[in-house]
Amino acid sequence: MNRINQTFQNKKDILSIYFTAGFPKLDDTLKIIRELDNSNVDMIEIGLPFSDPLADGPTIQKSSEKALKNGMTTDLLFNQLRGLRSITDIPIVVMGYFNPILQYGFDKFCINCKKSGIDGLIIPDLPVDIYKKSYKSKVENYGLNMMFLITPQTSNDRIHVIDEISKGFIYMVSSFGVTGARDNFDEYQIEYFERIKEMKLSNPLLIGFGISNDKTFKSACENSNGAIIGSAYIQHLKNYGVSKTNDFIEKIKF
Amino acid sequence: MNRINQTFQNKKDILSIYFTAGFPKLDDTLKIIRELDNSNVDMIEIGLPFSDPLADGPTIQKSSEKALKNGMTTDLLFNQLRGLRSITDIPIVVMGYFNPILQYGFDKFCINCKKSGIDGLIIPDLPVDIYKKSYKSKVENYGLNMMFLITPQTSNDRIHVIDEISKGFIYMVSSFGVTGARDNFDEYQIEYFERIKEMKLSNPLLIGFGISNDKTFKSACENSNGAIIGSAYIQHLKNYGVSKTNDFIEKIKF
Amino acid sequence: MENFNISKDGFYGDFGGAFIPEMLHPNIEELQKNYIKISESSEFIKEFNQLLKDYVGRPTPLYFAKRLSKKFNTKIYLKREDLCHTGAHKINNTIGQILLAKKLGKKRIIAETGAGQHGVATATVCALMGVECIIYMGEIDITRQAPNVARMKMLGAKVRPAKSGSKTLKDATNEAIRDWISNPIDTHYIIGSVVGPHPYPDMVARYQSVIGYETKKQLIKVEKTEKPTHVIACVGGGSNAAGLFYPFLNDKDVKIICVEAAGKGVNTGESAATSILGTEGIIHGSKTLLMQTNDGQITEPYSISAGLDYPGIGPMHANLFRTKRGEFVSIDDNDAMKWGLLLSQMEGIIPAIETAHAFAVLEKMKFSKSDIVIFNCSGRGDKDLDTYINYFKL
Amino acid sequence: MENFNISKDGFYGDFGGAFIPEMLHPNIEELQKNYIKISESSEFIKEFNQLLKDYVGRPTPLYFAKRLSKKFNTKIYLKREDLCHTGAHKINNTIGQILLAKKLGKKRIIAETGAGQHGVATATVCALMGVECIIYMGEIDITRQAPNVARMKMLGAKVRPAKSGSKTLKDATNEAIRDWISNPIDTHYIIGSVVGPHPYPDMVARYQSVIGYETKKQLIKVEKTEKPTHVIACVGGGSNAAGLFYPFLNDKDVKIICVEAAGKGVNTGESAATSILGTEGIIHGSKTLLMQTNDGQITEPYSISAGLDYPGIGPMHANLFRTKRGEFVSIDDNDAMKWGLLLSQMEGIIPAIETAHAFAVLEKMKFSKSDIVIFNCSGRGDKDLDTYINYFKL
Ligand SMILES: Cc1ncc(COP(=O)(O)O)c(C=O)c1O
Ligand SMILES: Cc1ncc(COP(=O)(O)O)c(C=O)c1O
Repeated sequence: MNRINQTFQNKKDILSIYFTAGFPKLDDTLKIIRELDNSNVDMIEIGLPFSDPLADGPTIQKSSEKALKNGMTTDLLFNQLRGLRSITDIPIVVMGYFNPILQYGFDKFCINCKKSGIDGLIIPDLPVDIYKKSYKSKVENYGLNMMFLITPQTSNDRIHVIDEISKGFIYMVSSFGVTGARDNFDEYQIEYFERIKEMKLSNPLLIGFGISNDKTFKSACENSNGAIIGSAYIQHLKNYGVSKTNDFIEKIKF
Repeated sequence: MNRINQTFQNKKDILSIYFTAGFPKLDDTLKIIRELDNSNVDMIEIGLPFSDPLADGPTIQKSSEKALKNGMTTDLLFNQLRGLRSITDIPIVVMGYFNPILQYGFDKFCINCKKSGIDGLIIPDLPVDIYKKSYKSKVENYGLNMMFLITPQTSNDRIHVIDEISKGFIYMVSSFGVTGARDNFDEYQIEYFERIKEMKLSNPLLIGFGISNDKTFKSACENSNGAIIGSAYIQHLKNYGVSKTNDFIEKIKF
Repeated sequence: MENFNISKDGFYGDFGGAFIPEMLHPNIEELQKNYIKISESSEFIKEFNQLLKDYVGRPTPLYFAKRLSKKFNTKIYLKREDLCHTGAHKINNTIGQILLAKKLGKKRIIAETGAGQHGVATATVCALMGVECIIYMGEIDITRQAPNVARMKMLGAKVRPAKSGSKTLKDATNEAIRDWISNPIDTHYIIGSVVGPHPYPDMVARYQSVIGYETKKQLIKVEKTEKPTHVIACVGGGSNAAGLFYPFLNDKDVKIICVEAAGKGVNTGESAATSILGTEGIIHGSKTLLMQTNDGQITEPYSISAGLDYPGIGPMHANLFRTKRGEFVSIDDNDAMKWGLLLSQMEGIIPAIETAHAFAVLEKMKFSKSDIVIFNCSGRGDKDLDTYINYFKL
Repeated sequence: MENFNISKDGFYGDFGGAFIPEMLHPNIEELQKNYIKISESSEFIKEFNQLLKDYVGRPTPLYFAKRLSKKFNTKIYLKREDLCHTGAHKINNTIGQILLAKKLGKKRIIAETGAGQHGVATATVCALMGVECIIYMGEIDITRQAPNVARMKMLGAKVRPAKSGSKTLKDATNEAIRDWISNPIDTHYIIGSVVGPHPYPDMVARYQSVIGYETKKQLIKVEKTEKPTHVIACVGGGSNAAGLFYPFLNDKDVKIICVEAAGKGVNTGESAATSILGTEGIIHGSKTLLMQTNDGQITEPYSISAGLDYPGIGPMHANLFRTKRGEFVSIDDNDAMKWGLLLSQMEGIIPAIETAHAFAVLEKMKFSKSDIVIFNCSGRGDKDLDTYINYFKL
């Protein structure tokens, strides 16, 4: 069974942490993963940096720019990930925009993910229908999970479609807006969480975008299976460096 | 009899000198006239300075600007001219653009000219037909002569009209172009002088525009009753001052 | 019926005529004798109309300004001369004159320019026809209107600085006249407004009259009448105004409103409100109203807009003023600038600052709901961006 | 017959589609579902055509360039989009999209801009309709295109700098998309070219197609045929080209020529010749040809003209290239500048530098005497004066 599915079977209040590969330093990838594993996070998302990350807010954008400047490439990432499974057992997801993956070769990308021990993919600009038509069978053949996003604006009908096609979890975008840390949930967000809960989807849910502290994490966990933190962690990395990862995670977990 | 007509009856190779009232210094008017008289010029043209002297070249333009800056006005000029006839007997012509004269009052202007001992007027932008209709009788009533211009472009028919209406002399513009000193006459100018000579006009002719030295003056005299020098004298005034007038005139006269 | 058009001898009432030095006589006479004959020839009309259509982009729209009309509770139309090629009405006239010049066999074109709009329009038609072009421009204007200088040079024209006097439009005009005096045979002088000796005021007004005639035709479609209640235009020399007013001059049902630039205020000594501050006199060969000293020296006007910064107005307008056929309003720099911004933000049209003056009338006069008010939107504001930027600290 | 128009699912051959994050799905779906219905409703058509006529100044002339035709011994016509209100074809699209946005009940408009022309066109229609307007513009472009920034501000728009990446058009587009993601309900995003996720490429092409349809109508009057032999346009994103080509896409008698910016030369590393240098990929939600590294990172193109300085081309053009329906020519900075000057001096039209690229084809291809060659004169050069001045030391 895929590590992602396993994790959701066994745990609740999942904390998934996102970081951009190649940031702050080019070869921090495994170091960060080790730190996160040591801090007992439940899942990790590795961001493949892209020149034009249009779904991301300024913090992740800048980390991507830096990572590319540092020299990060898809090939290099897979090289770095060679030792991955000797250092951690938690599920690892790669999040990347579609264009770099296409240029790398979709099949080759999947194969290398599989070889590296990656469990799933998030490709925010790969639409559901095109995925279904052209890529789903490949992804599933390689035993990878593909996760899709839903937002407060996504219709119930569409959520059902996404639920059907997703494997692993559904990435529940918490709000209108791109990635970025926020302090609190608004009323419309809570209502949205409620609505989704009532839909009783087949996939578990992780709330992402705007989770930054224990308060928002707790609130997310009350409304789903856990949460994804990106910008807040990137900011922490930038301010305090890789080695202080545990300080950050400790403050989040309750 | 008007001094102008007398002069043409009695003399040939008339040298008429133009200067701008109020230049180089505000109160140079009578000084210049005295110098010119002492140098045995035959006639004097006093230029009333105007802000927009569109028939004049740069030398006279600049002298006008300076004169106005010095404070020259029509009233002041007439004030300065009070002693005119106690210092000279040669004919004096006022050359002024139409607008300042209009603003002063055409009649008042003529009266003051007459009072000052002025013999004639040149108003380069007063057209022949309007003069004939509205101003001729006035000018003649005050016993003033009015002189008009002809150019290489003026048709023979029109020259006859101008000859008929002019009193004193006809101001024969030597060339295409505004006032300004030139060194030599072109062939087309000589042809033009010939053509006019053959027309046997009732008025004598003075050639103006571009007379600057003994050579051009001599050539002008061969083709007419004399010449008018403006820019070259203004330039001399600017370079050497009023007191060196005689040096300039000596070099011209042959 | 009183006639506000030109008389046979070139006068509008007391104003007009050709007060020119004899050196210009052959040129002016040639024009006087030929301009109507040529301009009314079917060949000329055909070429003129074709160029206005295919090159200038005519007819320019008569645009109903919805938001402005609502705000002032009246019907406001804009005659969109800002959409003409080169950005102002000026080109209607230069197209007419270049065709005339060609028929007269001229090989060389000269023109004066202040803000540079007329210079650009002249350089443009000269490029179109492959004719040599020399533009006189005050040395000071050359500095303050650098983009238009660059446009003229791009178009292949030579720009010659006028260094005398105040080094602005008036002096550029003097220089152009001097050039013409020196080149009387092969050169045509394209004057840029309804000023100068007869026949220029009438000739320019005729070439610009396409503005008014189009307006009539367009109005009947939307309002079922050819007659607006008001026609409003800014007046520098007066050409855009003359063009719009032309077909309505003798129809007293149509109110004529001329908007002059008050500069820093009519009585500040820095103004261009010629009708109020001016007196009868002669400027550039024409008897008209002009700003001058008691002594008849022409004074330098001031306005934030270089195109209204002329010490005279055309003789047609002097006559409209004296006979009270036209109402004259003056608008100061601040109100003009405010209206430049207002028109931009309410209708998406950034007007030339000249043009903005006209619109400021909306706050100075009352219009009723059923009035049909036509503004001549004489030019676009691109040339004035620097002035707008500095003024509003954009 | 091969079809070069869009397919039902939003593709031109291999290219197009909507590769968008889920957050944009509702917005894009709303557009996909409604854009044809609304754009083809008689109410929309009426309003659209009326604004194009009364506000934009359409039809723009089809101008026979006499001197140019003579020099190249063929028949050259210019479709005069430079005469449109705001100075380029861009406004045809913004008029269409603002009407669409109103019908969809949107209260807020965002747009990206590079050279500023699309920003100005968007700010203009927002002022016209009284709608809030935010324009994203690369920080570097804000500095180099200061006059257009001032125009947008005059028009009441807020200009927000894109500070990420290369700080130019591509990044401004990213920022606009981010804004849209954050404001999915009340905001419409007016994309400025035939790029972006479906339905933008087709929607923008339809609104621009007025260029081509007018050309047909005008051509029949002067040449007694609706069919030119060649249609030629510069391609940045491709909207002016798409607009001209639209009615001729499936008529192979009409040769389609797309002119790209070679910058300092196709192989210098400073170029924007996307068809030659680009490979298939996804940019701003659309599968198309784009300039990228082997690793799929989008690279920054270079051209002296800010409007051709985009690393992709629209999917329609990618398909024209791949199928060889269109011929692609690339013109470097120097040739473009030379032709900017040449068109100015031969026809009195100072073109945008983007537009100048198209004309340079006249020296790269042979045309015969009976050819009817239509150039899209997509914009005027006022915005480029500084570049011209510096380049030619005017
Ligand atoms: C746009 C615009 N409007 C008006 C004027 C004033 O000239 P006129 O009064 O001749 O229309 C100018 C002169 O440059 C101008 O550019
Ligand atoms: C005048 C002009 N032409 C062409 C373009 C290129 O855009 P497109 O290829 O979408 O027509 C631009 C873009 O700003 C432009 O301003």
